[in-house]
Amino acid sequence: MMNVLLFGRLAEICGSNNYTFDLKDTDSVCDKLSEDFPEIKRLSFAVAVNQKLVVQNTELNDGDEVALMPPYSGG
Amino acid sequence: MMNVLLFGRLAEICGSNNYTFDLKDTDSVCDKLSEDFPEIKRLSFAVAVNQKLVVQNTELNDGDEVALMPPYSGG
Amino acid sequence: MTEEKKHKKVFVEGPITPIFIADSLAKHAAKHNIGAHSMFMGQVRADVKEDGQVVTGIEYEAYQEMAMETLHQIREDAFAKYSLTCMHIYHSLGLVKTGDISLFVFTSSVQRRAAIEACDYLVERIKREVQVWGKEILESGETVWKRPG
Amino acid sequence: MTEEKKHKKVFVEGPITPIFIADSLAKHAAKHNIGAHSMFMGQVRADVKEDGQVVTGIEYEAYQEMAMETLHQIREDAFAKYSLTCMHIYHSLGLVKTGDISLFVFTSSVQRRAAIEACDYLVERIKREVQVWGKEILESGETVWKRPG
Repeated sequence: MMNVLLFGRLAEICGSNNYTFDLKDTDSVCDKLSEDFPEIKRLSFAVAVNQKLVVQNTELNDGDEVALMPPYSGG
Repeated sequence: MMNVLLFGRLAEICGSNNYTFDLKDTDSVCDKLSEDFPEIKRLSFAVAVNQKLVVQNTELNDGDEVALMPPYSGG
Repeated sequence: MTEEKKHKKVFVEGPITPIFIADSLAKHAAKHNIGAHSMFMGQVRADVKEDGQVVTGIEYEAYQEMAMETLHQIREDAFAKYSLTCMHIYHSLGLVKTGDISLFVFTSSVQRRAAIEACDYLVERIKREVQVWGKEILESGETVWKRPG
Repeated sequence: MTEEKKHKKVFVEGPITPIFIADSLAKHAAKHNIGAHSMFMGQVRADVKEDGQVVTGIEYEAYQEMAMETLHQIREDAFAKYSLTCMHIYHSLGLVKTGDISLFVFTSSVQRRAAIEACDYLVERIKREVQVWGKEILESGETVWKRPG
Protein backbone atom coordinates (compact mmCIF):
# COMPACT_ATOMS: atom_id res chain seq x y z
CA MET A 1 0.00 0.00 0.00
CA MET A 2 1.17 3.53 -0.73
CA ASN A 3 0.02 6.89 0.48
CA VAL A 4 -0.77 9.33 -2.33
CA LEU A 5 -0.67 13.04 -1.41
CA LEU A 6 -2.41 15.61 -3.58
CA PHE A 7 -1.76 19.34 -3.46
CA GLY A 8 -3.32 22.57 -4.63
CA ARG A 9 -5.86 22.30 -7.41
CA LEU A 10 -5.30 18.55 -7.68
CA ALA A 11 -6.60 17.94 -4.14
CA GLU A 12 -9.56 20.16 -4.91
CA ILE A 13 -10.50 18.23 -8.05
CA CYS A 14 -9.92 14.81 -6.49
CA GLY A 15 -11.96 15.71 -3.41
CA SER A 16 -9.18 14.78 -0.96
CA ASN A 17 -5.52 15.51 -0.31
CA ASN A 18 -4.78 11.92 0.58
CA TYR A 19 -5.53 8.52 -1.03
CA THR A 20 -4.27 5.04 -0.21
CA PHE A 21 -3.64 2.78 -3.20
CA ASP A 22 -1.95 -0.55 -3.88
CA LEU A 23 -0.40 -0.04 -7.31
CA LYS A 24 2.85 -1.09 -8.97
CA ASP A 25 4.22 2.25 -10.24
CA THR A 26 3.68 5.99 -10.50
CA ASP A 27 2.07 5.79 -13.96
CA SER A 28 -0.57 3.47 -12.51
CA VAL A 29 -1.30 6.02 -9.78
CA CYS A 30 -1.75 8.78 -12.37
CA ASP A 31 -3.89 6.52 -14.58
CA LYS A 32 -6.11 5.52 -11.68
CA LEU A 33 -6.71 9.13 -10.64
CA SER A 34 -7.22 10.29 -14.24
CA GLU A 35 -9.86 7.61 -14.66
CA ASP A 36 -11.74 8.67 -11.53
CA PHE A 37 -11.17 12.41 -12.07
CA PRO A 38 -10.72 13.04 -15.83
CA GLU A 39 -10.40 16.80 -15.21
CA ILE A 40 -6.83 16.33 -13.90
CA LYS A 41 -5.66 15.26 -17.37
CA ARG A 42 -5.69 18.94 -18.35
CA LEU A 43 -3.33 19.86 -15.52
CA SER A 44 0.43 19.75 -15.51
CA PHE A 45 1.95 18.39 -12.33
CA ALA A 46 5.17 16.94 -10.98
CA VAL A 47 5.44 13.58 -9.23
CA ALA A 48 7.57 12.83 -6.16
CA VAL A 49 8.23 9.48 -4.49
CA ASN A 50 9.37 9.71 -0.87
CA GLN A 51 9.99 13.44 -1.32
CA LYS A 52 12.21 13.04 -4.36
CA LEU A 53 11.07 14.27 -7.76
CA VAL A 54 10.74 11.52 -10.39
CA VAL A 55 10.53 12.28 -14.10
CA GLN A 56 9.96 8.77 -15.46
CA ASN A 57 7.59 6.02 -14.44
CA THR A 58 8.87 4.72 -11.08
CA GLU A 59 8.20 1.40 -9.38
CA LEU A 60 6.46 1.66 -6.03
CA ASN A 61 6.94 -0.38 -2.88
CA ASP A 62 4.80 -0.92 0.15
CA GLY A 63 4.86 2.18 2.39
CA ASP A 64 6.03 4.60 -0.29
CA GLU A 65 4.75 8.16 -0.23
CA VAL A 66 3.72 9.50 -3.63
CA ALA A 67 3.00 13.20 -4.16
CA LEU A 68 1.28 14.82 -7.14
CA MET A 69 2.14 18.49 -7.27
CA PRO A 70 0.86 21.28 -9.53
CA PRO A 71 3.30 24.13 -10.30
CA TYR A 72 4.44 25.79 -7.05
CA SER A 73 3.01 29.20 -6.25
CA GLY A 74 4.43 30.22 -2.91
CA GLY A 75 5.79 33.60 -1.86
CA MET B 1 33.09 87.19 0.63
CA MET B 2 32.49 83.46 0.30
CA ASN B 3 31.83 80.81 2.86
CA VAL B 4 34.16 77.81 2.53
CA LEU B 5 32.93 74.54 4.04
CA LEU B 6 35.36 71.73 4.85
CA PHE B 7 34.37 68.15 5.49
CA GLY B 8 35.83 64.96 6.96
CA ARG B 9 39.58 64.80 7.20
CA LEU B 10 39.91 68.23 5.55
CA ALA B 11 38.09 69.95 8.41
CA GLU B 12 40.25 68.07 10.87
CA ILE B 13 43.49 69.16 9.22
CA CYS B 14 42.38 72.75 8.71
CA GLY B 15 41.17 73.03 12.29
CA SER B 16 37.69 74.23 11.31
CA ASN B 17 34.80 73.18 9.10
CA ASN B 18 34.12 76.73 8.02
CA TYR B 19 36.26 79.64 6.70
CA THR B 20 35.30 82.97 5.21
CA PHE B 21 37.50 84.20 2.37
CA ASP B 22 37.39 86.90 -0.26
CA LEU B 23 39.00 85.25 -3.31
CA LYS B 24 38.38 85.33 -7.05
CA ASP B 25 38.05 81.62 -7.88
CA THR B 26 38.09 78.06 -6.53
CA ASP B 27 41.78 77.52 -7.36
CA SER B 28 42.63 80.49 -5.16
CA VAL B 29 40.66 78.94 -2.32
CA CYS B 30 42.56 75.67 -2.68
CA ASP B 31 45.89 77.52 -2.94
CA LYS B 32 45.19 79.60 0.14
CA LEU B 33 44.29 76.54 2.22
CA SER B 34 47.24 74.51 0.88
CA GLU B 35 49.56 77.33 1.90
CA ASP B 36 48.20 77.46 5.43
CA PHE B 37 47.78 73.66 5.77
CA PRO B 38 50.28 71.96 3.43
CA GLU B 39 49.11 68.52 4.61
CA ILE B 40 45.95 68.82 2.50
CA LYS B 41 48.02 68.69 -0.69
CA ARG B 42 48.30 64.95 -0.17
CA LEU B 43 44.52 64.51 -0.09
CA SER B 44 42.19 64.09 -3.01
CA PHE B 45 38.99 66.04 -2.74
CA ALA B 46 36.12 67.35 -4.85
CA VAL B 47 35.02 70.97 -4.99
CA ALA B 48 31.45 72.24 -5.09
CA VAL B 49 30.18 75.78 -5.58
CA ASN B 50 26.67 76.41 -4.30
CA GLN B 51 26.15 72.65 -3.96
CA LYS B 52 27.14 71.87 -7.54
CA LEU B 53 30.31 69.94 -8.26
CA VAL B 54 32.89 71.85 -10.31
CA VAL B 55 35.76 70.12 -12.06
CA GLN B 56 37.61 73.14 -13.41
CA ASN B 57 38.67 76.38 -11.80
CA THR B 58 35.47 78.38 -11.23
CA GLU B 59 35.01 82.07 -10.66
CA LEU B 60 33.48 83.03 -7.33
CA ASN B 61 31.04 85.77 -6.47
CA ASP B 62 30.10 87.43 -3.23
CA GLY B 63 27.96 85.11 -1.11
CA ASP B 64 28.96 81.86 -2.86
CA GLU B 65 29.26 78.71 -0.82
CA VAL B 66 32.35 76.65 -1.61
CA ALA B 67 32.73 73.08 -0.30
CA LEU B 68 35.89 70.98 -0.26
CA MET B 69 34.97 67.33 0.06
CA PRO B 70 37.14 64.24 0.53
CA PRO B 71 35.82 60.97 -0.96
CA TYR B 72 32.40 60.15 0.50
CA SER B 73 32.23 57.31 3.01
CA GLY B 74 28.63 57.06 4.17
CA GLY B 75 26.56 53.95 4.66
CA MET C 1 23.21 15.87 11.35
CA THR C 2 19.80 15.45 12.97
CA GLU C 3 16.69 16.47 11.11
CA GLU C 4 16.15 19.05 13.80
CA LYS C 5 19.44 20.79 13.17
CA LYS C 6 19.42 20.34 9.45
CA HIS C 7 16.01 21.92 9.04
CA LYS C 8 15.70 25.40 10.41
CA LYS C 9 12.22 26.65 11.18
CA VAL C 10 10.67 28.14 8.04
CA PHE C 11 6.90 27.82 8.14
CA VAL C 12 4.87 30.12 10.34
CA GLU C 13 1.11 30.02 10.78
CA GLY C 14 -0.49 33.17 9.32
CA PRO C 15 1.26 36.41 8.34
CA ILE C 16 4.85 37.35 9.12
CA THR C 17 4.54 40.54 11.16
CA PRO C 18 6.73 43.67 11.06
CA ILE C 19 7.55 43.01 14.72
CA PHE C 20 8.79 39.52 13.90
CA ILE C 21 11.01 41.07 11.21
CA ALA C 22 12.29 43.76 13.62
CA ASP C 23 13.12 41.06 16.19
CA SER C 24 15.02 39.05 13.59
CA LEU C 25 17.03 42.13 12.71
CA ALA C 26 17.64 43.13 16.34
CA LYS C 27 19.12 39.69 17.08
CA HIS C 28 21.97 40.52 14.68
CA ALA C 29 23.13 43.63 16.56
CA ALA C 30 25.40 41.38 18.65
CA LYS C 31 27.13 40.01 15.54
CA HIS C 32 29.83 42.61 15.15
CA ASN C 33 31.33 41.26 11.93
CA ILE C 34 28.11 41.97 9.99
CA GLY C 35 28.22 45.06 7.78
CA ALA C 36 25.17 44.53 5.59
CA HIS C 37 21.69 43.08 5.74
CA SER C 38 19.44 42.42 2.75
CA MET C 39 15.76 41.59 3.10
CA PHE C 40 12.94 40.61 0.79
CA MET C 41 9.31 40.56 1.83
CA GLY C 42 6.44 39.24 -0.29
CA GLN C 43 3.17 41.03 0.44
CA VAL C 44 -0.30 39.79 -0.58
CA ARG C 45 -1.79 42.05 -3.27
CA ALA C 46 -5.44 42.97 -3.76
CA ASP C 47 -5.36 41.87 -7.40
CA VAL C 48 -8.53 42.37 -9.41
CA LYS C 49 -9.70 39.23 -11.21
CA GLU C 50 -11.28 39.05 -14.65
CA ASP C 51 -14.80 39.12 -13.18
CA GLY C 52 -13.92 42.28 -11.23
CA GLN C 53 -13.60 40.51 -7.89
CA VAL C 54 -10.79 41.57 -5.58
CA VAL C 55 -8.41 39.21 -3.79
CA THR C 56 -8.85 39.53 -0.02
CA GLY C 57 -6.13 37.09 1.02
CA ILE C 58 -4.14 34.00 0.11
CA GLU C 59 -4.38 30.64 1.84
CA TYR C 60 -1.06 28.79 1.70
CA GLU C 61 -0.40 25.08 1.93
CA ALA C 62 2.92 23.25 1.69
CA TYR C 63 4.25 19.74 1.28
CA GLN C 64 6.31 20.47 4.35
CA GLU C 65 8.69 17.47 4.47
CA MET C 66 9.68 17.97 0.87
CA ALA C 67 9.74 21.77 1.08
CA MET C 68 12.13 21.58 4.05
CA GLU C 69 14.40 19.28 2.07
CA THR C 70 14.32 21.63 -0.93
CA LEU C 71 15.03 24.65 1.27
CA HIS C 72 17.90 22.86 2.93
CA GLN C 73 19.49 22.34 -0.49
CA ILE C 74 18.85 25.95 -1.56
CA ARG C 75 20.38 27.18 1.69
CA GLU C 76 23.48 25.00 1.26
CA ASP C 77 23.90 26.22 -2.31
CA ALA C 78 23.63 29.85 -1.20
CA PHE C 79 26.22 29.38 1.57
CA ALA C 80 28.57 27.76 -0.97
CA LYS C 81 28.06 30.52 -3.53
CA TYR C 82 28.10 33.64 -1.33
CA SER C 83 30.15 34.67 1.67
CA LEU C 84 27.29 34.97 4.15
CA THR C 85 27.23 35.43 7.89
CA CYS C 86 23.53 34.59 8.35
CA MET C 87 20.55 33.47 6.31
CA HIS C 88 16.89 33.20 7.36
CA ILE C 89 13.83 32.19 5.36
CA TYR C 90 10.24 32.33 6.61
CA HIS C 91 7.07 31.44 4.71
CA SER C 92 3.48 31.63 5.87
CA LEU C 93 1.02 28.76 5.99
CA GLY C 94 -2.74 29.21 6.22
CA LEU C 95 -4.46 32.54 5.60
CA VAL C 96 -2.54 35.74 4.92
CA LYS C 97 -4.74 38.75 4.24
CA THR C 98 -4.17 41.39 1.60
CA GLY C 99 -1.45 43.82 2.75
CA ASP C 100 0.22 41.26 5.02
CA ILE C 101 3.59 39.55 4.52
CA SER C 102 3.81 35.87 3.49
CA LEU C 103 7.51 35.49 2.60
CA PHE C 104 10.55 36.90 4.41
CA VAL C 105 14.10 36.27 3.20
CA PHE C 106 16.94 37.77 5.22
CA THR C 107 20.69 37.59 4.50
CA SER C 108 23.65 39.18 6.28
CA SER C 109 27.30 39.50 5.34
CA VAL C 110 30.52 41.38 6.08
CA GLN C 111 30.56 43.21 2.72
CA ARG C 112 27.30 44.25 1.09
CA ARG C 113 27.46 42.46 -2.29
CA ALA C 114 27.16 38.98 -0.75
CA ALA C 115 24.00 39.81 1.24
CA ILE C 116 22.37 41.61 -1.70
CA GLU C 117 23.12 38.94 -4.29
CA ALA C 118 22.30 36.00 -2.03
CA CYS C 119 18.93 37.49 -1.08
CA ASP C 120 18.02 37.89 -4.74
CA TYR C 121 19.22 34.34 -5.51
CA LEU C 122 17.22 32.86 -2.63
CA VAL C 123 13.98 34.62 -3.57
CA GLU C 124 14.14 33.39 -7.17
CA ARG C 125 14.90 29.80 -6.17
CA ILE C 126 12.24 29.75 -3.44
CA LYS C 127 9.59 30.99 -5.87
CA ARG C 128 10.48 28.36 -8.45
CA GLU C 129 11.41 25.32 -6.39
CA VAL C 130 9.69 25.19 -3.03
CA GLN C 131 6.61 23.01 -2.60
CA VAL C 132 4.12 25.67 -1.57
CA TRP C 133 0.76 26.51 -3.11
CA GLY C 134 -1.33 29.62 -2.66
CA LYS C 135 -5.08 29.88 -3.10
CA GLU C 136 -6.44 33.38 -3.61
CA ILE C 137 -9.61 34.13 -1.65
CA LEU C 138 -12.00 36.49 -3.43
CA GLU C 139 -14.59 38.84 -1.95
CA SER C 140 -17.40 36.38 -2.62
CA GLY C 141 -15.53 33.59 -0.85
CA GLU C 142 -14.73 31.92 -4.18
CA THR C 143 -11.14 30.80 -4.59
CA VAL C 144 -8.61 30.87 -7.44
CA TRP C 145 -5.35 28.92 -7.35
CA LYS C 146 -2.47 31.36 -7.55
CA ARG C 147 -0.33 31.12 -10.63
CA PRO C 148 3.41 30.62 -10.32
CA GLY C 149 5.39 33.87 -10.54
CA MET D 1 7.63 71.93 -6.17
CA THR D 2 8.60 73.34 -2.80
CA GLU D 3 11.87 72.35 -1.17
CA GLU D 4 9.82 70.71 1.55
CA LYS D 5 8.09 68.37 -0.87
CA LYS D 6 11.08 67.78 -3.08
CA HIS D 7 13.30 66.67 -0.23
CA LYS D 8 11.98 63.78 1.80
CA LYS D 9 13.42 63.32 5.26
CA VAL D 10 16.61 61.24 5.05
CA PHE D 11 18.93 62.10 7.92
CA VAL D 12 18.21 60.82 11.40
CA GLU D 13 20.23 61.55 14.52
CA GLY D 14 21.93 58.37 15.78
CA PRO D 15 21.16 54.78 14.78
CA ILE D 16 18.19 53.60 12.73
CA THR D 17 16.38 51.18 15.04
CA PRO D 18 14.67 47.87 14.18
CA ILE D 19 11.44 49.41 15.48
CA PHE D 20 11.76 52.33 13.07
CA ILE D 21 12.23 49.80 10.26
CA ALA D 22 9.22 47.74 11.42
CA ASP D 23 7.09 50.92 11.51
CA SER D 24 8.18 51.84 7.97
CA LEU D 25 7.18 48.39 6.78
CA ALA D 26 3.87 48.37 8.68
CA LYS D 27 2.85 51.65 7.00
CA HIS D 28 2.79 49.83 3.67
CA ALA D 29 0.19 47.23 4.72
CA ALA D 30 -2.52 49.64 3.56
CA LYS D 31 -1.01 49.84 0.05
CA HIS D 32 -2.77 46.90 -1.52
CA ASN D 33 -1.05 47.07 -4.89
CA ILE D 34 2.36 46.29 -3.35
CA GLY D 35 3.56 42.72 -3.83
CA ALA D 36 7.22 43.00 -2.89
CA HIS D 37 9.48 44.92 -0.54
CA SER D 38 13.25 45.00 -0.72
CA MET D 39 15.41 46.40 2.08
CA PHE D 40 19.07 47.07 2.65
CA MET D 41 20.56 47.90 6.03
CA GLY D 42 24.15 48.96 6.63
CA GLN D 43 25.41 47.92 10.08
CA VAL D 44 28.53 49.28 11.80
CA ARG D 45 31.21 46.58 12.05
CA ALA D 46 33.77 46.10 14.82
CA ASP D 47 36.64 46.11 12.35
CA VAL D 48 40.11 45.55 13.77
CA LYS D 49 42.65 48.18 12.72
CA GLU D 50 46.33 47.62 11.92
CA ASP D 51 47.38 48.42 15.49
CA GLY D 52 44.90 45.86 16.84
CA GLN D 53 42.36 48.42 18.01
CA VAL D 54 38.69 47.66 17.48
CA VAL D 55 36.14 50.07 16.01
CA THR D 56 33.48 50.88 18.62
CA GLY D 57 31.31 53.11 16.43
CA ILE D 58 31.17 55.51 13.51
CA GLU D 59 30.45 59.22 13.75
CA TYR D 60 28.73 60.50 10.60
CA GLU D 61 28.63 64.00 9.18
CA ALA D 62 26.98 65.19 5.97
CA TYR D 63 26.91 68.22 3.72
CA GLN D 64 23.18 68.12 4.13
CA GLU D 65 21.98 70.64 1.53
CA MET D 66 24.08 69.03 -1.19
CA ALA D 67 23.37 65.45 -0.03
CA MET D 68 19.61 66.14 -0.20
CA GLU D 69 20.04 67.46 -3.74
CA THR D 70 22.09 64.41 -4.74
CA LEU D 71 19.56 62.05 -3.16
CA HIS D 72 16.73 63.81 -4.93
CA GLN D 73 18.44 63.15 -8.26
CA ILE D 74 19.19 59.51 -7.38
CA ARG D 75 15.57 59.02 -6.33
CA GLU D 76 14.26 60.56 -9.57
CA ASP D 77 16.58 58.34 -11.62
CA ALA D 78 15.39 55.23 -9.75
CA PHE D 79 11.72 56.10 -10.27
CA ALA D 80 12.43 56.61 -14.00
CA LYS D 81 14.34 53.34 -14.32
CA TYR D 82 12.20 51.00 -12.18
CA SER D 83 8.48 50.58 -11.74
CA LEU D 84 8.31 51.39 -8.04
CA THR D 85 5.40 52.02 -5.71
CA CYS D 86 7.48 53.44 -2.84
CA MET D 87 11.06 54.35 -2.03
CA HIS D 88 12.58 55.39 1.31
CA ILE D 89 16.16 56.22 2.22
CA TYR D 90 17.42 56.94 5.73
CA HIS D 91 20.98 57.68 6.83
CA SER D 92 22.31 58.32 10.31
CA LEU D 93 24.14 61.43 11.46
CA GLY D 94 26.25 61.56 14.61
CA LEU D 95 27.35 58.49 16.52
CA VAL D 96 26.25 54.98 15.55
CA LYS D 97 27.74 52.23 17.70
CA THR D 98 29.06 48.91 16.46
CA GLY D 99 26.15 46.55 15.73
CA ASP D 100 23.71 49.38 15.03
CA ILE D 101 22.22 50.41 11.69
CA SER D 102 23.36 53.58 9.88
CA LEU D 103 21.78 53.18 6.42
CA PHE D 104 18.30 51.93 5.53
CA VAL D 105 17.11 51.70 1.92
CA PHE D 106 13.56 50.45 1.31
CA THR D 107 11.82 49.91 -2.03
CA SER D 108 8.38 48.49 -2.83
CA SER D 109 6.77 47.42 -6.09
CA VAL D 110 3.95 45.41 -7.62
CA GLN D 111 6.24 42.71 -9.04
CA ARG D 112 9.40 41.73 -7.18
CA ARG D 113 12.11 42.46 -9.76
CA ALA D 114 11.61 46.24 -9.63
CA ALA D 115 11.94 46.43 -5.83
CA ILE D 116 14.98 44.12 -5.75
CA GLU D 117 16.86 45.83 -8.57
CA ALA D 118 16.03 49.36 -7.46
CA CYS D 119 17.20 48.68 -3.91
CA ASP D 120 20.54 47.40 -5.19
CA TYR D 121 20.86 50.39 -7.57
CA LEU D 122 20.10 52.88 -4.79
CA VAL D 123 22.60 51.39 -2.34
CA GLU D 124 25.43 51.54 -4.87
CA ARG D 125 24.67 55.11 -5.89
CA ILE D 126 24.24 56.30 -2.30
CA LYS D 127 27.60 54.81 -1.30
CA ARG D 128 29.37 56.48 -4.23
CA GLU D 129 27.60 59.79 -4.61
CA VAL D 130 26.12 61.10 -1.39
CA GLN D 131 28.01 63.73 0.60
CA VAL D 132 28.41 61.82 3.86
CA TRP D 133 31.59 61.05 5.79
CA GLY D 134 32.13 58.51 8.51
CA LYS D 135 34.79 58.67 11.22
CA GLU D 136 35.56 55.40 12.97
CA ILE D 137 35.95 55.67 16.73
CA LEU D 138 38.48 53.26 18.20
CA GLU D 139 38.63 51.80 21.71
CA SER D 140 41.25 54.36 22.81
CA GLY D 141 39.09 57.24 21.60
CA GLU D 142 41.36 57.78 18.59
CA THR D 143 39.59 58.26 15.28
CA VAL D 144 40.19 57.04 11.73
CA TRP D 145 38.36 58.46 8.71
CA LYS D 146 36.38 55.68 7.09
CA ARG D 147 37.45 54.73 3.60
CA PRO D 148 34.91 54.79 0.75
CA GLY D 149 33.41 51.35 0.04
